[in-house]
Amino acid sequence: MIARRDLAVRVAARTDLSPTCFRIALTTPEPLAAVPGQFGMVACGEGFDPLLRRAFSIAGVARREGVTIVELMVKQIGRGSALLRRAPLGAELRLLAPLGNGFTLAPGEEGPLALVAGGIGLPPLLFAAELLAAQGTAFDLYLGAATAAELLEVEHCRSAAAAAGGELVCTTDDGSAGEAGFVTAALERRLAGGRRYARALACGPNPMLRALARLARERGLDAELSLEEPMGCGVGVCLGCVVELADGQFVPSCKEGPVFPASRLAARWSA
Amino acid sequence: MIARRDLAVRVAARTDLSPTCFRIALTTPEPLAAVPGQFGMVACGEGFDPLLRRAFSIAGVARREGVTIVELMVKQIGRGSALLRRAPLGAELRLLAPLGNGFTLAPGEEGPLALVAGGIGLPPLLFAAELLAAQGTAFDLYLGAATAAELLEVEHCRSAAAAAGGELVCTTDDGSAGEAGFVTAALERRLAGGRRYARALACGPNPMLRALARLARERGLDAELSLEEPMGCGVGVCLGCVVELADGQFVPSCKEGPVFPASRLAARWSA
Amino acid sequence: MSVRMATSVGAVRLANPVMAASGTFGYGLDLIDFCPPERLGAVVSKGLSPQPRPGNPMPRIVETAAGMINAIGLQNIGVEAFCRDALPLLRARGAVVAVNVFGARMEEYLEVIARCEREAGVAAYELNVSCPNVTAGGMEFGHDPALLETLARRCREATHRPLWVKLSPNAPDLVATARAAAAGGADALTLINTVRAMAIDAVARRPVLANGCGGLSGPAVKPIALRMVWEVHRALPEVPLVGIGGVETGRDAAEFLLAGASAVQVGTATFRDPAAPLRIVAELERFCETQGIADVRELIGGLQWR
Amino acid sequence: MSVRMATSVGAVRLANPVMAASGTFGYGLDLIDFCPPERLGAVVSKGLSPQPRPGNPMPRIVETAAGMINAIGLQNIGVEAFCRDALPLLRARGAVVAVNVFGARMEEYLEVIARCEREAGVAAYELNVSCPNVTAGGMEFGHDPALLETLARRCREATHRPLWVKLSPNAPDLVATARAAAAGGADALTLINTVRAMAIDAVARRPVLANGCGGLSGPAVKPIALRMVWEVHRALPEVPLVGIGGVETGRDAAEFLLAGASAVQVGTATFRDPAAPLRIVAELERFCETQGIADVRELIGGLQWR
Ligand SMILES: Cc1cc2nc3c(=O)[nH]c(=O)nc-3n(C[C@H](O)[C@H](O)[C@H](O)COP(=O)(O)OP(=O)(O)OC[C@H]3O[C@@H](n4cnc5c(N)ncnc54)[C@H](O)[C@@H]3O)c2cc1C
Ligand SMILES: Cc1cc2nc3c(=O)[nH]c(=O)nc-3n(C[C@H](O)[C@H](O)[C@H](O)COP(=O)(O)OP(=O)(O)OC[C@H]3O[C@@H](n4cnc5c(N)ncnc54)[C@H](O)[C@@H]3O)c2cc1C
Ligand SMILES: Cc1cc2nc3c(=O)[nH]c(=O)nc-3n(C[C@H](O)[C@H](O)[C@H](O)COP(=O)(O)O)c2cc1C
Ligand SMILES: Cc1cc2nc3c(=O)[nH]c(=O)nc-3n(C[C@H](O)[C@H](O)[C@H](O)COP(=O)(O)O)c2cc1C
Ligand code: FES
Ligand code: FES
Repeated sequence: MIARRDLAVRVAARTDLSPTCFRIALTTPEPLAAVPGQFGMVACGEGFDPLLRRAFSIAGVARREGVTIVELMVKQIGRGSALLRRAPLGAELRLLAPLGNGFTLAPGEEGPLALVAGGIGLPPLLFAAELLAAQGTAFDLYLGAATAAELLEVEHCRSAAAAAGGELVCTTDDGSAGEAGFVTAALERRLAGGRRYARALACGPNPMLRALARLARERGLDAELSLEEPMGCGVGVCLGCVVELADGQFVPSCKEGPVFPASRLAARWSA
Repeated sequence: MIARRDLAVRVAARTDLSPTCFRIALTTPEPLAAVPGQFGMVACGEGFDPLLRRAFSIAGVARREGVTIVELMVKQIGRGSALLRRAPLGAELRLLAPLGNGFTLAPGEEGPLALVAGGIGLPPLLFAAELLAAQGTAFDLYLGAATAAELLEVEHCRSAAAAAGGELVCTTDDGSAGEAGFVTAALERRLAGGRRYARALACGPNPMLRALARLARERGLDAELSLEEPMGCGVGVCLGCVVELADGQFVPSCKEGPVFPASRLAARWSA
Repeated sequence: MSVRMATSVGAVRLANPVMAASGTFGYGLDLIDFCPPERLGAVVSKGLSPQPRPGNPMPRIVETAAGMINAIGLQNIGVEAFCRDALPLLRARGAVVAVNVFGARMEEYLEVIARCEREAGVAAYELNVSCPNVTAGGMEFGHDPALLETLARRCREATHRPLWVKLSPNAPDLVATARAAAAGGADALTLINTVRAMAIDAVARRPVLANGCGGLSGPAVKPIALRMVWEVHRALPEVPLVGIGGVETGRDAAEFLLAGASAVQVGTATFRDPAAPLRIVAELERFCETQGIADVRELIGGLQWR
Repeated sequence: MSVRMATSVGAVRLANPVMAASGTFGYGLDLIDFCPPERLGAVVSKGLSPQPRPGNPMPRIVETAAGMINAIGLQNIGVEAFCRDALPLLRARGAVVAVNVFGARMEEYLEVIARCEREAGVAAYELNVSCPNVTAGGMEFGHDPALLETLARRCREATHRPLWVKLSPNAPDLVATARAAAAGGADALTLINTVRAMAIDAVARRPVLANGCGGLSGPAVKPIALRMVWEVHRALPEVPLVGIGGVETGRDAAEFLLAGASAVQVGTATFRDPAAPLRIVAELERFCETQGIADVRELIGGLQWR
């Protein structure tokens, strides 16, 4: 296990990705290693407003010239994410990372895998796509959003998929770009058309994950879902983020997850 | 009365004045007029931390090319002042101003006046000094601090006093600059030496104001004191900032003050 | 879409559900430039006693995390000065005025009411029964249901005007207190007053407030206030409630309405933003608009739960 | 200057006055990398029941202004698993462990204690008597002094170990409850548990928490907690108290000590900063140093007032 740390990080760069989402790079001299699916708890500001840290998936981590660069992709929802959007470059934040378990990415695996991202569910899958491309595992990347303007990092996604010899499939709910409809429907069409995957990795809003879990059950497809439950601590001590498993247990998703095999989840996830 | 407004202002400049104090310029397109002694309530940050605004004396106000520039001098004490010290240039704050009554500065008055400032009590007196110099009223400026490094804006004070044909008297508690001892003692020495003033205007920590009130009573000197009571609203509705008057009344210092004739205050102020 | 913002608290008709609370809006005229009182649902006066009161020694207020503690000690100009100096102006502007009534003894409540009965332009009395200065063996009125019922009944007999009782969150049994106030004849209940609290200066080793303890208000108490409004609404669904405690935004106001309040009051928020009550009216209207709510009263008690 | 940081809560000796609170530090081992339990005054286990409990449905937590509301519903692994998996490791590290005991019925408290009596390394029991799931006609143990006295007495008879009772801030009469716990044989009182509170999602028109209500914790409640500690300390100066509620800094800890607590617990702060309890030890030590306090116990009950 990679030791988690509470790191003092600095805001080093920020780029808008869509009307609501942006990418933010945090730097620290400390070393940090993470696998796709792992996340960090970010103290978005000082003081008590907001009180709690916010969970963000790690979208990438690199070390260059003695500096670790952690990339996040953030959707502006409320106060915490707004503070991140406004923090001046150079501002110091705290990042507790890496947390959670991450997707299964077996080195040398052939694939192909289906990477399925809904909206701001992209960061762990983009991180995964880059690693898979590097380790030579084939995959297709399914990228869904409500509307064209909210399709994130399309070029970045396309080149990662291309590097792995796979396809980037974009969908929008309103049909303004790519295939019209839900991203899971696009996957379903390809499965129905005969495309086979060794495994699906997915992150996105709960309804999307449910649809995927259902699809996986129906098609006998192995799927790993990265869940987003409200988190208090991120380290397993508040029990605010529990997920019900098929065996009836409630486990903290920050510790036993956020990635769960769809088959391990309680039946209602794929009902 | 100058109409108070709740202005959206921007941080336009900031300069350190001492290890603990800084000057901050806030700008707004809205017109604003204020007299020395009046103050503003500043929302030092967004959100609920801190919850309440902070009171700061107006150290100067000017209008240039359609922009109003409000100058404050701030001592870093706690969270609110720390936020002001860190706010990026261009950050938007809110300033409710002008509030309170201000010193009596009769145009055409001959003087001389004694302006007595203790520590971060300087801003309203520096503002007054500039107006007095401009209107041709003579004054001496007494500037006290704990130690040399905390004597604020010495050159600025010196030139304002000089322009009015007066003296700048600096004192430090530790004797590291100017006359050693309290600023009120320096005034007392000059009064004992025969110097006469039409009035004293003072702002500073409560013990200094008490000493001055006592001195004023003993010497039959008119004195106006700008008091600093903890303020909740700054506009007279919380009754958190009351001051006891000689007639036993408790009046909100944000509204009836912050400047009070020493003779109007309850006896314990000059006891 | 235009939203119907009018509501009523029992027989008191309000142009909108947002009032300025007692003790945070002076005598209704202090913030005319930011919040014309006639544009609010109502304004509630600072607590009035028969005679002027000087209040507590300083310091009286201290900020805490997302809140503040006050121990003003009910400093007020007295009912006479209010009726003479403030009420006529409020009346002339057409403001809906509730008089917050405070007495150290039961008779004092009656005195304040009797004085106001001689004036037009009082829409309701709001009894402040959670004062620290007390009668009846050290028990605050607001903490003893039997005593409170008697107080409400005696006030009820003294006026035909609507009578609100403002409940203390520190009462041993909130619902019993609410029930007693209603049984005594209260037309509506306001809740909550401040929560007893303390701040300590660790360096001075003393309480920050000269009074030792005080009352906590502001956003910090909103979750407690919401719970209490909901609890009383569930127990006494027929009694109109006025919700208060940490209302800072239109959305906060909507939450209180959903929990069962017919209107809200805005207190501490006014210290942060002198236009807060008026801003909250606008925000609430906007919230209704975006939610497709044509009449703000649809929100009242609309919480879908149990 | 070196500060003596050791204190004691009755017979329980602590290396320093800062404990990790129940429900916010897992079973004492989850945050070993940030807060080695043996370096704290003590660690308090998550509330343990005789059998594992699944807890409440989701969502269970919601953030509020400077606070949070939780309705975890006492999910826990059960006393057996705790004694088997966690306690031996804590014991091996030399941590001082208080077991937070929870039961839906009186017998369940006794069961948890009986199971722990077979183990070494339990320094104290802390009875959690403000659970939402109830016995005795809907009244929480913590709200009924007579019931609480009985519970304390029966637990007292079941063990020679120090017995702490954790008081609920929602009790009708805090001091009566404290007195009852002491009369029943409690060696010390911990206060406060969370304050009943509610958050509403105005768009969904539903409570945010699946459970409807929950318990408020964090800095928002600190002024209430301080007041309660002081109130109980004044009424029962001889009873050792453990202060809790919104402790975020060493200075907060000092405030609770001044109000009469012999030690403090750190809860919600641990969610913001997993090293909070240990950081607070250091900050408290530093505070004593700068104040020229040679022994942290000088602070206990040192408030200069009345
Ligand atoms: C393991 C994990 C990984 C995550 N990774 C990312 C990521 O990479 N990028 C990212 O942008 N977000 C991510 N999130 C979600 C992120 O933590 C929340 O969006 C964030 O906490 C919002 O904080 P805020 O202060 O901006 O909004 P808040 O003020 O907390 O919320 C504002 C409003 O939005 C609602 N809300 C809160 N969270 C969500 C949500 N997730 N979806 C919809 N509504 C919500 C709240 O109920 C509230 O009404 C992740 C969450 C988890 C648990
Ligand atoms: C009318 C008026 C005019 C003022 N003008 C100025 C000015 O021009 N420049 C300026 O720097 N300040 C001025 N002040 C004081 C200023 O309002 C406070 O210092 C400020 O509120 C501190 O806020 P904070 O958030 O930084 O500190 P807080 O977090 O509020 O306070 C930190 C600590 O300092 C203590 N404290 C708070 N205020 C003071 C104080 N005044 N003196 C000593 N200790 C205090 C608090 O009790 C607390 O323990 C004025 C005050 C008033 C009432
Ligand atoms: C400074 C101050 C003075 C108050 N004075 C009164 C009062 O005179 N009468 C009264 O019933 N309530 C009084 N209150 C209580 C408020 O009306 C309100 O119940 C409480 O502050 C909670 O609401 P808030 O969080 O919006 O402030 C006062 C509150 C504050 C902060
Ligand atoms: C998520 C959570 C779980 C809790 N679980 C327990 C518990 O099992 N037993 C208990 O006695 N108190 C429990 N508490 C209450 C805390 O121990 C503490 O009394 C309360 O949170 C106030 O302290 P704080 O403000 O430092 O968090 C819990 C609190 C939280 C926030
Ligand atoms: S977020 Fe606290 S246990 Fe998972
Ligand atoms: S600060 Fe509120 S009355 Fe003066």
